[in-house]
Amino acid sequence: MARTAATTGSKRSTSKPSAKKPAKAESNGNGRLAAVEMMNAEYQKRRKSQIEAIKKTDKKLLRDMLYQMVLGRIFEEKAAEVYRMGKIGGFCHLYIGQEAIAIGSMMALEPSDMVITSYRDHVQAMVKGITPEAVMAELYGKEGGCVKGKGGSMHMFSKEHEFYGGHGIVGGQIGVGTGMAYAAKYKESGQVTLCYFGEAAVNQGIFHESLNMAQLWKLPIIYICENNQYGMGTSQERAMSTRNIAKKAESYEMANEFVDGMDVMAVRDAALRAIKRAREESLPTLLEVRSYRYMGHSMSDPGNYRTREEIARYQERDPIVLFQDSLKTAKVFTDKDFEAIKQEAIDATKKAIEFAEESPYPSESELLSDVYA
Amino acid sequence: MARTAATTGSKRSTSKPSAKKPAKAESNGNGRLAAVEMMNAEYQKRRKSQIEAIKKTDKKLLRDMLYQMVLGRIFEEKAAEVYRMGKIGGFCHLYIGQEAIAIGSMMALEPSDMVITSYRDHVQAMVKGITPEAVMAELYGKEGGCVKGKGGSMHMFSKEHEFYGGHGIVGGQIGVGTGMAYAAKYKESGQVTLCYFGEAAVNQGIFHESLNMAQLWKLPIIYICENNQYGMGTSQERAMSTRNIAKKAESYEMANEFVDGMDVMAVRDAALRAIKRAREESLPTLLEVRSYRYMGHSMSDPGNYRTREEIARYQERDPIVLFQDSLKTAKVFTDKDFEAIKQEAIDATKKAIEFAEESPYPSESELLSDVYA
Amino acid sequence: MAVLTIRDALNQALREELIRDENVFIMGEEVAEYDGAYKVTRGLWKEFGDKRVVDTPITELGFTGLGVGAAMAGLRPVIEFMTFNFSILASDQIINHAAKMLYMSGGEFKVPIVFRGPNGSAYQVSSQHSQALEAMYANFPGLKVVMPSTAADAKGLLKSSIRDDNPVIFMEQERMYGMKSEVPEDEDFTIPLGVADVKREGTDCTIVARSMTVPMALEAAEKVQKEFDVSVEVIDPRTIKPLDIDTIIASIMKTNRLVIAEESHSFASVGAEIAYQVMDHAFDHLDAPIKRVSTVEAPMPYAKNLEAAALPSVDKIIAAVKEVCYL
Amino acid sequence: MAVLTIRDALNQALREELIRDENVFIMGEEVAEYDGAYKVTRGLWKEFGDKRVVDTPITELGFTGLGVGAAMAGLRPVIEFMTFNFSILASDQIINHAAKMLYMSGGEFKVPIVFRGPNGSAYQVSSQHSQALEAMYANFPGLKVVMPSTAADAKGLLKSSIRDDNPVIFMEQERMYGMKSEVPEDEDFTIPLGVADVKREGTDCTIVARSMTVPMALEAAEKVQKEFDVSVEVIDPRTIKPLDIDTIIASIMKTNRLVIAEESHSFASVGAEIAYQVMDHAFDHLDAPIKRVSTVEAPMPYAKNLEAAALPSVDKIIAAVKEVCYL
Ligand SMILES: Cc1ncc(C[n+]2csc(CCOP(=O)(O)OP(=O)(O)O)c2C)c(N)n1
Ligand SMILES: Cc1ncc(C[n+]2csc(CCOP(=O)(O)OP(=O)(O)O)c2C)c(N)n1
Ligand SMILES: [Mg+2]
Ligand SMILES: [Mg+2]
Repeated sequence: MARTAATTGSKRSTSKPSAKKPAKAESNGNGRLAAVEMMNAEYQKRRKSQIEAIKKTDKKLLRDMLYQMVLGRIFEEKAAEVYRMGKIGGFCHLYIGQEAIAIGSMMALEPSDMVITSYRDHVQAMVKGITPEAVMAELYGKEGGCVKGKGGSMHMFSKEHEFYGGHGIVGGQIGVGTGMAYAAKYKESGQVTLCYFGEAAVNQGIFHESLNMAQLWKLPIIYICENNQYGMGTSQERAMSTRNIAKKAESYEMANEFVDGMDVMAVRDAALRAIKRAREESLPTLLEVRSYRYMGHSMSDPGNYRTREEIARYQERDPIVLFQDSLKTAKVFTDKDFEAIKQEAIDATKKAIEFAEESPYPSESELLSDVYA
Repeated sequence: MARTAATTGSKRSTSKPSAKKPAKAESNGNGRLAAVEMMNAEYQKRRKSQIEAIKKTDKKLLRDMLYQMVLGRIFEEKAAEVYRMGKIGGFCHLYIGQEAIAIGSMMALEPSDMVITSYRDHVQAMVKGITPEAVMAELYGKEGGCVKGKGGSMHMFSKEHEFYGGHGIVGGQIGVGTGMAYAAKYKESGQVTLCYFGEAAVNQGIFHESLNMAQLWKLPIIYICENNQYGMGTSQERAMSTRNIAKKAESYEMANEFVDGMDVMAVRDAALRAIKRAREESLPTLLEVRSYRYMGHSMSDPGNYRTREEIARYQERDPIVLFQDSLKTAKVFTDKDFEAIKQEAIDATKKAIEFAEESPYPSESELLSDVYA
Repeated sequence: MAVLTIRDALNQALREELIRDENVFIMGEEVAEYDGAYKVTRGLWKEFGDKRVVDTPITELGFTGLGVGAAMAGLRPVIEFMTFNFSILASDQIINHAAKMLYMSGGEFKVPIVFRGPNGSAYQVSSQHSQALEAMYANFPGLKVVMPSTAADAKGLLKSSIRDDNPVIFMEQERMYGMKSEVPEDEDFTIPLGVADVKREGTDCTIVARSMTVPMALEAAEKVQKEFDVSVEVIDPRTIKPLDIDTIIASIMKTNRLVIAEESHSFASVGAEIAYQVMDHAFDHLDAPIKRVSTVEAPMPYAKNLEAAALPSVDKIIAAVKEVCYL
Repeated sequence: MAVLTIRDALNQALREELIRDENVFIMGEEVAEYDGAYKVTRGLWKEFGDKRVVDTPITELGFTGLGVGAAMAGLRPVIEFMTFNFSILASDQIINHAAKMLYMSGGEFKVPIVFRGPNGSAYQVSSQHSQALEAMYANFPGLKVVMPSTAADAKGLLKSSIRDDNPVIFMEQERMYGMKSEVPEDEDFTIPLGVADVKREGTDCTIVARSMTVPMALEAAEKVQKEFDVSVEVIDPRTIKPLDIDTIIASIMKTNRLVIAEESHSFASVGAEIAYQVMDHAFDHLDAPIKRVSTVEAPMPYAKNLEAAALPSVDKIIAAVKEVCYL
């Protein structure tokens, strides 16, 4: 399991990122470690700009953001633990390492805004307002789950919180999300839609079809490509003829931005710009947010397709470590605050587990309900 | 029916294209006539370069090219005529106005190269070597048709001539064509694949999926987008968020070129470059060839979505007129030659009709054959 | 009552529902400015404008997904497939998304959407354009499947489908768009989904037909009445899913013989399902094996004579009736 | 004979065919470097390299289309769908292209291609990942559909499928990959498509089962033998299309009773088709209505207890046998 800031305290926060020279231009084939080097080199720059951004941001919000990131981390680590104990079945895709994306972008939304994502949906669900209890109970397949145990890990939903799922077909939610934005524009509701998907989903036809319609019809949507650099065991280079995903938006004359997904404030910044464009001009944006997933693709993935070294190098640049680092340097929070936040997250996760354990299995009458409205 | 060079003799060849100033930049909405103006302005330039190209080209080939263009025109006009008499059923999509694309590109191929296209396939089928008789009999749904009357207008095929159809699902052949190129590379056969589709097919997901794979795996294929500016009654601007189709190749880092589809020599030139790239470097190319269809989308389309004026303006810049004009100016052929070529095409078409009329309907035993190999 | 073509009845239904509920909109290829490839949406774009009647790019998967999302977010899209053949490209959004959304969201998100368009063969449009796909969609729980055969049914069922809170596959037939029959003029005339209609009463044999085979079955019934004095009951389930098996069973109880006529291929067809259910519920009432008349097990050929031979026909239905009646 | 898991038997078949014919190649998501999501292709990339075992982008429609074109141009692609649920995205290329190519080209272009992967439920993978789709594909002429239930069948049928000149839908079952049984060691061991196998002989009742329900049916047969002294014959058609109805009819002639067990949904299922054909051919030999055991008519729920309740089971099959035997 990824042992990072949230679980090991902030001692990592003082470790210096190694300052090797960036390797030569990323080659299209074996560019994996070269890419790491690049991020490595960018790390220092990122810290500086993150500190600047922090200084301009409300302290309460910063605390909430950090809390959600830490909760996301600890919740997922716990999920992994109980999965291994057999409490959770099926597929279980964890978000560890990518927290800056969901938190950076979703916490720039209004509550009435809409969100849709893939099967890697636990953290998005919680940030949108579904309780950790309801998410954990769903993982357990219990009645108290946010969808009564019918969906499981991949299918969290909540109408109340404008959370549209939780989808298992790679790329499918890109079409559905486009329709959510279509409805918002139709109803003139002022809602913005965030639509998340992995970089491997970009190769699906529905990405192309949706972006064309979104630009043609000027829909208020932000397509957020969570580029964690792998689709299961396949690195981006082995599946895509270009590394530059943001630029694909130009095929549609769509606004786009490449964002560092290890820097929660950078994500927030880009999201704010895109949300403004959507809300005020009813225009779509494609954000490519480069990040990294620490765990296997799902709980059943042994992860032989990448080296421990590669993972470790990214973990040194962990988004929570970086954020805590910056918050400390900016003198917004102290180690004590971090401990308190962490404890809160641990408590919330514990409560979630207790709730899930105690929640009953769904009644068999549920089997045939909700087939038709 | 479009009355153009082939049917009216070469008298139009002396008419001067009107030399209005190009209208202001094509707008994304009502840019129809603006686009006509652009082409108008380009016409003079095109003539000059076409004459240059003609001078460098073998006379026999030039004659073949002109013959195929004229045959394509006359054959299709005849098809329209007999369709109206009820001799042909189903859908019937004619190629009138677009001849320069098929002839310019396909006549740059080796016979062993492969071709695949959409339902608008009569002319491609003939250029690849299927006889006018076999195509016409297929339109009649007769035993003597190239696929025994089983396919009809949309589904011409010939293994002998490496003609892979004739496909009715918009965009479907882009995937299939990619596989043909894959096989050529796999077998190291040296074959190049030309894959044709309309501009409206570009919006299908399979375009995106195929181009990514073709570039990723370096396949020897040329994707030829026949941009006749309409998909049925929908102009490109109403269906696509950008006018620039060639540029979409950049999403895949693929070579691409925009070509004037009224200029058969320009098409040939671009095709030769792309074929070389495919044959020598095993690399794909996207060609956007801008053209215009004179007739309705199919024989049942009343065509109310565009003005007579718009059509007439394109007809003034007819690819056959232009080519004959240039051939004459370059002193390669005379009006007499044009008459002879036209007569040949008329005779070939007549023969085709006679053959089709006389060919019997397929035997009922064909109903259940060819379901399984 | 007005006498309308099926095309105009559908058009009226769409128009009335567009007026009744501002969340209803129509989307598809050529539905707006072109008035619909088969003119079912004629005049609607002119009357309701760009917002309510929307031309799409050729992007079946994409605009179907868009419809699903719009429905989740409160609209009531009516998505036209130019023909259902092209819906296959969109089937992931229909089967994996629309059909499962309510269930996998534990009842949180309804998907009130109609997918409509012509299904089955037209006139010599060959194999990729001639498929009757009801079996494919009816196999998936979460979807409703409707197939009208008269103008009144077309209108009443389409209005019900648009008002229904579930994804509905609404299948028309191009060969039938011009057929005329009486339609009630009441603006709130609807026909509930899931109720079969006895199109002709009879006592000796039941034909269950749908869509294009209904007029064929009626003609066959007249002919066997005249020629063999056999009284045929013709039942049109109208809704394939949910299927009103009770009406069919009630008929079998009376006639003890069943012919099923369908335009689709036969293997694992809706006809097979009806046969199974009849046997399950009325095994002891069947005096002969059930006979099915379907399109032959081959892709649709282009040639006129082969196409005719491939499709169900009045003659084939008569032959099947004779067979089950041991004539 | 070697005792192999179904997974290893499939792997052997692939390996042998890769060796036998250089035009065979395997393509799909994670089939190469990752050794296959379910390890069916384990070791093949290492042994045969990038050319013969190819990882694809997540682009189901695209790589299926690519496979169709490659097959037309002389290769013999084996396309793996990580699961058949994802094949729905590719169904246009399967149904509108692969299945119709030979016919609409008047016999000019064969499409020798195999589409394989797990079909049906796994363990709590919820509604979008648990579908048994054989009815959908079997409805279309031009496709063959194969569903093995033992290691030997898996191997022999996969080899035949790869050698077949038609598009073959080859459906495995994730829950069965680890099941072991004997497999002949002969490298040219194949099992012809279209031949059913009597997995257990019996005299009182026939169960037709396929894929995952075959072991269930065998267990049910043992139990009813012991408990009720009822002798059950279990038939596995192995190939759904073409369907070896003769072997099934022959069994009915003997037992006069039929239960069909299938993992798919029931409506317009392959089970419905088998029931129809049996009734058509052996109406007078049936002593009781045919009973079908299928997955319930709901999307697959995630919760363990609900999933178990949704699926066919040994108990449900026993109940059906008792019903047709009037026990
Ligand atoms: C259509 C489809 N194909 C394949 C799969 C199996 N699958 C699930 S996730 C995944 C990888 C997706 O990668 P990416 O889009 O980068 O998202 P990530 O998992 O990295 O967040 C694959 C192949 C699927 N669920 N749906
Ligand atoms: C998947 C699919 N959707 C819709 C259609 C109906 N249709 C046939 S051709 C066509 C327009 C295609 O336009 P374009 O790609 O520009 O080619 P063109 O006809 O102009 O040559 C449409 C909508 C179809 N055949 N297939
Ligand atoms: Mg990824
Ligand atoms: Mg076009």
